[in-house]
Amino acid sequence: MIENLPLFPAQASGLAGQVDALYFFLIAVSAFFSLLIALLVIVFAIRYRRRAPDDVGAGITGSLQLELLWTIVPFGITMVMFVWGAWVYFALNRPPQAAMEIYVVGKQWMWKVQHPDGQREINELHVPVGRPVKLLMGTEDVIHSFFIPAFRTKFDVVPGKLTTLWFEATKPGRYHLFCAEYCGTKHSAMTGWIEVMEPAAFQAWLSGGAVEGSLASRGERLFQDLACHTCHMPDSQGRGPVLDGLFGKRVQLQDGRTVTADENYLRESIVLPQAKIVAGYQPLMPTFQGLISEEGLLQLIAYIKTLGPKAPGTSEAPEGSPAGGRTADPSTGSGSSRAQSRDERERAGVGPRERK
Amino acid sequence: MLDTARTRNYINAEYGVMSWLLTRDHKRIALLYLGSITTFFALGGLFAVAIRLELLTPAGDLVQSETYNKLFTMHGVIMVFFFLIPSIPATLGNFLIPIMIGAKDLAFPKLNLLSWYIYMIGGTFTMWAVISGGVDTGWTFYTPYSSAVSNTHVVATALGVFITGFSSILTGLNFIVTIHRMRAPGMTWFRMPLFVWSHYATSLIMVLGTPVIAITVLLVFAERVLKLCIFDAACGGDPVLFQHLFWFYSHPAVYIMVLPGMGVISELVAAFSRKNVFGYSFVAFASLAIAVLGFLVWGHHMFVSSQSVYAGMIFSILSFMVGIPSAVKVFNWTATLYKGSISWEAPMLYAFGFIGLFTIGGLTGLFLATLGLDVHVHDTYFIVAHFHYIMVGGTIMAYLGGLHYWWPKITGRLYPEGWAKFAALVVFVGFNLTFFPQFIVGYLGMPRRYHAYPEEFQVLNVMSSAGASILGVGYLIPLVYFFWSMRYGPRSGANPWGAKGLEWDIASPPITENFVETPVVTEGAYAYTHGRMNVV
Amino acid sequence: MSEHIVPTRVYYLVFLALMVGTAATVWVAYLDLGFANTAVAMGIAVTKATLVILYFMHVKYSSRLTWVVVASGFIWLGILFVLGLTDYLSRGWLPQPGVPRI
Amino acid sequence: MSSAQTGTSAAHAHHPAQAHHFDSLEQQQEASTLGMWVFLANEVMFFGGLLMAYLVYRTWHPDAFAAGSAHLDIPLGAINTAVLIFSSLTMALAVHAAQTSWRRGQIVFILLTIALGTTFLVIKGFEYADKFTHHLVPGPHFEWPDEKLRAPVQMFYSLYFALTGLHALHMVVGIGIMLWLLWMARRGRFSAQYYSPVEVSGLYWHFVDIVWIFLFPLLYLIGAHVRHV
Repeated sequence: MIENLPLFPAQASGLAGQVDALYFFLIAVSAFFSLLIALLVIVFAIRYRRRAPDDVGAGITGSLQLELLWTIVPFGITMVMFVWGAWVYFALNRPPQAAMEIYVVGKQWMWKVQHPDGQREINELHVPVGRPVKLLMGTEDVIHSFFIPAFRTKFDVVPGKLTTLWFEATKPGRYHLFCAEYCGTKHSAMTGWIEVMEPAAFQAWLSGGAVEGSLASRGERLFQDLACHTCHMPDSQGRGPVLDGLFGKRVQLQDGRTVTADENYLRESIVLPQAKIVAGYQPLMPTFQGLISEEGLLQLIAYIKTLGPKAPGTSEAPEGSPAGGRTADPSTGSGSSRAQSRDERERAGVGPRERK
Repeated sequence: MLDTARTRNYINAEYGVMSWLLTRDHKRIALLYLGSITTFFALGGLFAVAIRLELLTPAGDLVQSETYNKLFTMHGVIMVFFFLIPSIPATLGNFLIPIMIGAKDLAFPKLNLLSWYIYMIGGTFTMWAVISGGVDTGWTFYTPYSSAVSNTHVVATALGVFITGFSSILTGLNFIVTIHRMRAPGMTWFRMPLFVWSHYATSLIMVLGTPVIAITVLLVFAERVLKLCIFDAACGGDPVLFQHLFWFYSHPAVYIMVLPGMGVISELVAAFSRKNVFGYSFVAFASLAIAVLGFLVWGHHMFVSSQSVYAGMIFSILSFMVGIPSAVKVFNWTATLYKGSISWEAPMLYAFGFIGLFTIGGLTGLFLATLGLDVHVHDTYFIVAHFHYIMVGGTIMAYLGGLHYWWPKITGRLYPEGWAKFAALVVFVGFNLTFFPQFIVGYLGMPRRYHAYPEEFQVLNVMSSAGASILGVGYLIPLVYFFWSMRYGPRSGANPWGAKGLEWDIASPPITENFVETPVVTEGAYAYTHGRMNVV
Repeated sequence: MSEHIVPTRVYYLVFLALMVGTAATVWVAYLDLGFANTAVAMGIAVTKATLVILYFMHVKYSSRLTWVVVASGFIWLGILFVLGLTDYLSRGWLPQPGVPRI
Repeated sequence: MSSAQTGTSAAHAHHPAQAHHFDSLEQQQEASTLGMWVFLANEVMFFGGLLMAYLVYRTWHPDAFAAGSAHLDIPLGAINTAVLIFSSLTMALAVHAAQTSWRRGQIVFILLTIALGTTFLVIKGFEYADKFTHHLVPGPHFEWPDEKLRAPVQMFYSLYFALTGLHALHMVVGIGIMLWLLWMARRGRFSAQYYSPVEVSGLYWHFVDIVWIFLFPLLYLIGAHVRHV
């Protein structure tokens, strides 16, 4: 029976220990106060039990000192919880720069995973141990939530935007993946496994299996298929803004605002191009809402992220490596860097049909 | 039927079904509510039984996923909107507030009756949704699932919730005006029982919060039926906006459910310790503080929803703030026991249970306000356990305690004390066995609303289901002896507990006008001893 | 009822002010003041609403309790707007180490 | 709480409108006024939820909302604003007539209020009809020449119809209340001693006016300068 009665989840990520420390602190505080209250109630209830039917209690009305005490002490303790909790929360929300990127799409009722090198998985995610992994996540339909108890982290995937979640697995093994936000009939079947592997085994896994081409190369194919390249030219001759070197930069908008060209900006600019018009350009771009699947969007974004700033004098053949100066770009992780090197090898591969 | 003593009272004042259906007497309306909410509680309880049965085994083998999803949705909708929110205010509050402040009735008796009819119409819509196939969105109605995807009876349920909201608004309005305008001569604010204070705070939330959920479910309805674009990301909308609007009401709604319970506990602790509530004014203002601060914390339901992390920080710190007045209340109740004259009658046992369980429920709320920790426990069984500790361990304990305490006043009869003590014990044991394992299984990572779950969670789930069956028995016992006591219970007399309060100065059951003469109040509530002294 | 009876002259004056306000808000709407357009439009609307509340609805002559109820309605509206907008206005502020901010 | 039971139930004659559970007519009238104010605070939040949505989306899609707004008829909106303000004046005068026991004044001003309220709804009806003919009603038949802006403009019109529709619904209810007041006034129910139904209904009517005072600039005017420069 006892082996079937786990009391504590596996601890398999860098931040899990921090979350657990916070948890134990709160348990200690809670246990102390619950027992204190329970003890006082029991002691008073017995010690001062009614001995004669017409007894009355003592004429005590209150005490300002005590009220202050039990206002200030809980306040102090909760502020400790707040600061500590916020600290951990920020850590959970800020992926390290070197994180490898994996793209996840939730849909009723499965998790579809795309690795930068092109491997795809459903309801499974293979990651190496000891390396930060950043998931860039979207959804095709309703809200889901990507939840890995062993890593003590989860994040919702929300229609209309991309969200991120990161972790660094510390122990090889197989861990539960759950959808934590109710998403319809088979919500409880939208589960899977996180397979944490030793780096060597992970490399072996990456190179095994049929691969259709890296994510970025599939994005590039989509970029051509959708004729994005007719307006977004690598030089400023096009009708649309230059995308090379765009990712991570500040963009001046027509209405005077400045935004950072992050993944959500790219996504929105494809789906709702009118929302943010780049200064100096006409609002000409049609919306691609409904024309590209969420996975396709992620591929396009992966592609655009690989477009480094154009090095002066480099010739830009249509099929040429768009990665000209990308090593100088600090904004992309090493994960997509390798994607780039595989890019040309996989170019011949047939891209998946992305139109609905 | 109920009491048919020779003396005239509100029960035997008139006879016949119509005398009840058209009554404007707040006490009779309270009984109408008592009957209806008990029915809804039983129904919601049946859904809970089905849920716990399904979760006995890891595989989803008792019912289909569709059915299971409908079960927990209907359990949530009925328990929240049709039982917990009206429970104490519409029954005990309705019955007692005018009496406690020395008034003949609520300020707007017809509106009070209308509130009950609105509640019943809302209930009918929801029941129609249940009977015609159910709804599977979860009681939270998150878009876009509710507005675009689910093909169940979302519209009828949303309309039911919308309509019932107005019942709640009008009840709150009635209470606020009554408390402001109908107090007897000498009944100053700081002579009012804390039960009235907590209902005043509750009414504020009802009036200022409920309209927001009303418009929100109306927008879901409009999106589904009229094809408006409000939360749909395809129109450039934000599904997270729905969550903001939903929780703007639904978090304060938690305080609608628990504040009246706190008021009951203040009365019980004072009456069965025969003592002033310690720090009366702190407890009174804590109610108001909870009502106001409760509106500032809704974003703690959205820490992983893609809400801004800075908004998350603000909501987190404010959530800790709202914990403090709750802590103040618990400490004050405990201090009230000190040097009291404590008797261990059934209502007091429920009060003890409330204090313990509410403490655990409140403290585990801190886990959820803590940003870094909530990321892990959000949407797991940890949260399920937490809010059941507040709502079942808190509100229902207080409701049962209050019902026992005022039962002699309502019916003029005593319930069987031995059975009542036994039932209180059964409820306490059953409750803890049901919900404590859920904290553990939640931290292990079992998500809520799961029809099937991994095998390693089974033992804890079996414990939970076993507890639920004990809890169910614990609720059935009072149902039986309350009915029994209406006919066979010994007559109680005006004040069986030797308690203070205007309600104990009048006959049991009271006459229709409550008071023969308008009382003039000369003392504060809980004046068991006349001398004043402070604890050192 | 022992309530203050407002002379009708006050009602006509307030009516006049409201009409002027309406004309002004339409007129201003056609001028290009940049961001100030919204501010002016809302300013005029708030002024008009205040006039209606104070005079037509007699709040100027009412008890403190009425003032509190009126104020609480708007304070709660403020809570909804302000706390709601803390989310919308601060999204994307968190510097992501992978994305340089300039 | 021990309390002396002293007799306060006075022997003096009650006003026929006084309900049994109030000690005096004054207490009753104060209660109804407070009740209406509390109800209006609740109404503020009812519109508040929608206004919150409007606020968020207007900042998200300023251009689309301006474009959608450009198809609203500013002159009609302005006329309607004036009509409603005028009706608020007649309502205030009706309350005044009740306070001064001027029965004829009550009837005239309530009738005027009803007429102005109906005028508002008729003009609004013409505006709605125009939106129907131009396929600006959200849903499958929604059309917008600029395909790129279609989605957010549809959202603008969703909020437009939700806000103005809810407002119009309040107007309809208000006119219903006015008809009831008219009936009561004709029977001479209101006087300087008892006029709280008129006053309380007036509060409601003015509130509906205030909602429109905000809706008019929000929906019609903001962004109007862009298309005229």
